[in-house]
Amino acid sequence: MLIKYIFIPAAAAFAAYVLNKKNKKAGATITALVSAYLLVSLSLLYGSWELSQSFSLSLMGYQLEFLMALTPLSWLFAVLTAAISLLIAIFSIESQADFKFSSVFNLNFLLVIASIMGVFFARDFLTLFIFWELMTWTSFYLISSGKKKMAAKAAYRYLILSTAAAYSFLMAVIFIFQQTGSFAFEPAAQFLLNNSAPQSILLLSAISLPFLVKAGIFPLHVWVKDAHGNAPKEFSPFLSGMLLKVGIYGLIVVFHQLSFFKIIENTISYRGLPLLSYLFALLGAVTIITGTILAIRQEDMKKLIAYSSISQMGYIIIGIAIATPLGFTGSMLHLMNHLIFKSTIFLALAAVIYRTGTTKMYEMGGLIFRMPLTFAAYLTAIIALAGIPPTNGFISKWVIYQALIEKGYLFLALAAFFGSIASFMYVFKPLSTVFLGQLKPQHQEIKEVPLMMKIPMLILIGVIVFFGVFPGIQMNIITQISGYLGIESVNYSLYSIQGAFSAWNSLYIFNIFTAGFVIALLVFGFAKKSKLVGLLDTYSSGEYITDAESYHYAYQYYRPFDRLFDNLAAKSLTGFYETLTANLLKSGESLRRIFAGGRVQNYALYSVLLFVILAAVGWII
Amino acid sequence: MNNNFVKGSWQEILDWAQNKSINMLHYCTGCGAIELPPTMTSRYDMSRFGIGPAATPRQADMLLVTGYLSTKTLRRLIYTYEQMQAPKFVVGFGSCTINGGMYWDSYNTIKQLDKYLPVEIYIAGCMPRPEAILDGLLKLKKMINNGEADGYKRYEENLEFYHQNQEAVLGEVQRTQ
Amino acid sequence: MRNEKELLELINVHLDPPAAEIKRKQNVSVSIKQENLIQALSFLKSHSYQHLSTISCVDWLDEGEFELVYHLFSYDDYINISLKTRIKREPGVFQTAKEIWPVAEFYERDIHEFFGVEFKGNDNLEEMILENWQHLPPMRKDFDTRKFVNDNYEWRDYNGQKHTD
Amino acid sequence: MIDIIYRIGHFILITLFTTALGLLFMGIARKIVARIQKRYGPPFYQPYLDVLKLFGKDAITHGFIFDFGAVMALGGVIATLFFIPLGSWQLYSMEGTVLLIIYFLAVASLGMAMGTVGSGNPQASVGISRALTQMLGYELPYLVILFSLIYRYQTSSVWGLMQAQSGSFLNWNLFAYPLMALVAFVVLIGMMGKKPFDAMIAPAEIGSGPVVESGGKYLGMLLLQKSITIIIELALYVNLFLGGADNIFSFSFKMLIVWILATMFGSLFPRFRIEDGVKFFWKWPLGIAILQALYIII
Repeated sequence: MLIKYIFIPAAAAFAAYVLNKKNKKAGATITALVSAYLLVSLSLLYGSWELSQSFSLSLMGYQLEFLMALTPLSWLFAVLTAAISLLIAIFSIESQADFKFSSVFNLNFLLVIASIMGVFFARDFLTLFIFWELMTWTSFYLISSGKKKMAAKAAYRYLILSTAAAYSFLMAVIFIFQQTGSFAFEPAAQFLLNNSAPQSILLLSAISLPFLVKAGIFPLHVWVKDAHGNAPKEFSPFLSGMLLKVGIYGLIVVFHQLSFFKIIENTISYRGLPLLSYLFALLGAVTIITGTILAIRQEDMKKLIAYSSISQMGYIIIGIAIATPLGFTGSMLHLMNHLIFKSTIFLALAAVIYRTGTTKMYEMGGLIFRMPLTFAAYLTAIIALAGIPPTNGFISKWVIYQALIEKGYLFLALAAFFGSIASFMYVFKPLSTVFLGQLKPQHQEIKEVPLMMKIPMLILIGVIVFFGVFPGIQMNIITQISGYLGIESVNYSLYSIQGAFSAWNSLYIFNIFTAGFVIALLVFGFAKKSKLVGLLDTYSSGEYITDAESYHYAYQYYRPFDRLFDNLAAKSLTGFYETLTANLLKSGESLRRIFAGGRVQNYALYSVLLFVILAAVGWII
Repeated sequence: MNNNFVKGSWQEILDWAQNKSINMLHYCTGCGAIELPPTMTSRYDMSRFGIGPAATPRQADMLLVTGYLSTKTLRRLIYTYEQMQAPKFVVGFGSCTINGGMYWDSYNTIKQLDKYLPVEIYIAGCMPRPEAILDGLLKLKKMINNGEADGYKRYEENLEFYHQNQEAVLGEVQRTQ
Repeated sequence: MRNEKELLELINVHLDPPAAEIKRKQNVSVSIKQENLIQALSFLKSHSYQHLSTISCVDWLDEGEFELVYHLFSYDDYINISLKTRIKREPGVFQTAKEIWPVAEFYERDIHEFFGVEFKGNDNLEEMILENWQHLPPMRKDFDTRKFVNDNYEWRDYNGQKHTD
Repeated sequence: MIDIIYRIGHFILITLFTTALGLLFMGIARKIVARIQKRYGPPFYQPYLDVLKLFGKDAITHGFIFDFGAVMALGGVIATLFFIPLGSWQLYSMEGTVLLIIYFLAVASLGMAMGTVGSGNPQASVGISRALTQMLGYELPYLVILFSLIYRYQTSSVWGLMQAQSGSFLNWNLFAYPLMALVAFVVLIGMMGKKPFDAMIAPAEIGSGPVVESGGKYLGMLLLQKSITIIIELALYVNLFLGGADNIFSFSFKMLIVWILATMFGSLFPRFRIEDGVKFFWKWPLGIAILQALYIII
């Protein structure tokens, strides 16, 4: 009975749309209820991996079969989706009170959830494609309903990349269908294994293109920044936390279930890793470095965190590509942890945006004295993101490092180190400029967000620390997944994970951490009490400060560092795509004049013609 | 052993530490600043007495006013002094801080520093030589050790007197203390 | 590239100054009527005297006049010109030169602060160096510094002997 | 129960000893710098007096984040301390992998950064921005060195790396991989913020950067934090390159020698601009470290 997980959110979507017209809070409440139901009911399914479902349909002489099944991998992703959408929905009950498009938002949000569930349960290409497209389109509408003008343009960039990738996917799938007569995964994997290796690799590359776009891997990362930066503030956590990971899910399917790794197993290799895998991991490394450098330059906090998402995806890609037990474990851990702490960051920022109405970092400052809980959420999340113990982010990064050092992949490790150390820089920027520093006069009256928005942040803070101490809980499901995919599993206990060279005990770490703090607190407490003074009473070379605004260091925070990369950033990839798009539009415009002349019927005719040609090409191949 | 005795001897220990470790904020508006480099560097080396420079008033124990003070700089000096943390000591340096020195009839330099801030010790001279500076600082150290350098307490007690004098020459003064 | 004599010639022909002389090498002093001054400044600026070094002021108390001196310099000729003009001490109002040199705004502010000269057209004449100054501008000749100091500051008492005695 | 008391006693003993040792090292460094500049210099026990004085002074705070930052800075380094083998003292050093220590040190830096920026002083922010940029400069070569050491000896615990060098002193990494030791030494100077890598504190320019608003006990705590940090960094260097030691005295002696050398080098150079410092680190130390790592993995 897997279809209900798709059907219920989809049905609820329309209910939410209708009811939300009456009451602004109804839509988000319904979303929360549906996600809660999904979460509970999916959690109860843990372990029943034989669950599957199929429908068949006869169309134009073809017997089409829609297959769905519950695997450990899809269970994990589905549960994560349900959990994160539950938190977001709770958060958005209050925060959407002033949002103009909240009905459409909830409609689309529930549809995205439904389609993502479909993607995860799909066991054949056709189901996968249908739900994938549904997901792309609904999330496109969600992104474009952001408040800013740029949102539409950003959404178009996202859409164009996704559509182009989807076509390549479709071509490859139709080709495989021609050969095997089935859309299901298993026959396709068999066929690809027995086929000539270059052709299989080409087909699989075409199939994985949409996943690469979705995951924001290096040359295709251009949509991520604008889409994240401009999406509605409540959707950004989902976009960064979950939608990017759907791409990773697809890649895991391609690599392991469509036997990409088996095909390239015996090709030329570097340090025991097939060269293609290594190149793919290098792509991940480049993604880390580009994302990091661009994140440091940003002045808009949502875009900054969006770039940070790009760079964190690089870690996951590296781990999956090297495909050692440790690497796979590390990247699955990082996937979960990134979901957790990145949603926390985006929720905290959403809370800030909810109160201040801006995303520019230099327009804020000193919010810690007004929104302490939001600050605490952000702080915990960035500690995790920077990989500092005792949080979950440290554990996953540590495992990935172990995997890289074990095999001696120097350059991948170098990129990983770079991304990790530089992440201090970019996560500290919003901390320093938004939460610390001088409080702006126009923000004097700001209050902490309402209770319904605090709850998700509090839960996420707890989860970050909890998984930082008990990584074994996450390891249970990861072991099941690696068993299912045929990867060796890693030794672990509730508190520790056995790395390549050594293990460590997170309970010890937590205790020692506490001990250190207690000693420091004692030193602090026994010393003289200090006097509280205002923020404006600071050292200013004897000059009186009256204007908090000009005494806040926020704009171009890392200028010396940025200067190092000014040349590189000038030749940005976005510029390249922009020129390409402009040229394409120009030629498209002239073509339109010649053929269509602006009449709708002509467009219809051409699309039919295109379809016929595509079908013919498919037939001939 | 009663409580006062413990408190008293603890204060003595602190005074002793304070006299051995003085961080100096040199407020170099006047020409006296030029005598400080030789005092600090290899010829005279004040650091052997535990006296060193501080970067900001928050870290400083001693405010060294090197030379004349116009009314405009006096305002900044008061602000700086109020930003310092007790125990804190003011040292007037050069004749200008004592009686105006060669600017005795200038319309905008103050004549007596101790009317505006509690001065522990003056170092006379125009300019005082490094030997004189060191001598003055050693006297200050002795005063601190004996618990006699209590300018910051006097400032607290006679706050009204100092504020009146300051406002007489400056008009309104923004305050943190 | 002109020398001093050629410059003097140029000035005599075009500006009609009451007095002009070569003070020494690379230094020319020109007196000019106050109504011609702005025009003279823009004339000289267009003839390579592009640098306004400063504006100074002299208080001629007995004659009841302020003398404003505009110090110009040319990077082509390497000559300083001191362009002098006299204005009445009362009411002490003159034209601003900030349309020609924006930096003049700053010098005029300084002169206003210390001599009390008003510059029409310059709306940024607030205090720069002094703070809360309520008295006569301190650089004027009729400002009695000694009296001001006696009134406003207290002398240190050396056993009954005042410092000033 | 006895075990827990023993543990806590050990915690406190190690903390006290390290703090005292770190302050002593700071005093010795001041003396050395003075002698290089032909001065007499303050007595070697000057830092103790400074700390005592600072804890006796009044202090101001700019709100709870200022307090929390100071506690986090000190607590972070104290916690890191327990993971490092100090001669024969091995509290949790079996658990501590090198990477863990590096990241633990970041807790302290984060705490200090947060607290001082929380004071609302832009000079603190400038200092922190510089410090973080510079950290990116020196951590990269350091992590590459750790990469090659871990790969070479197939263990990532400091204890294991130390044991791998036991036997003759020719087994020390200082002699086995002299280039690597040199790079680590340069990195050490950068880590400790000595010249030429001290643009983040620049007293005359940005009022000592991060500590601009810290007075009284806050400065005292940061001084303690600094002293412990020095010991941690030196201990890491001694353990990784000088073969560690089997008792605390010879261990301290080795640390002292490294510290004196670092101080001497540090007092010779003028200051790098931030981006030049980063460029330097990425050019020479990182280049040499990568070459060395390639030599080891191939």
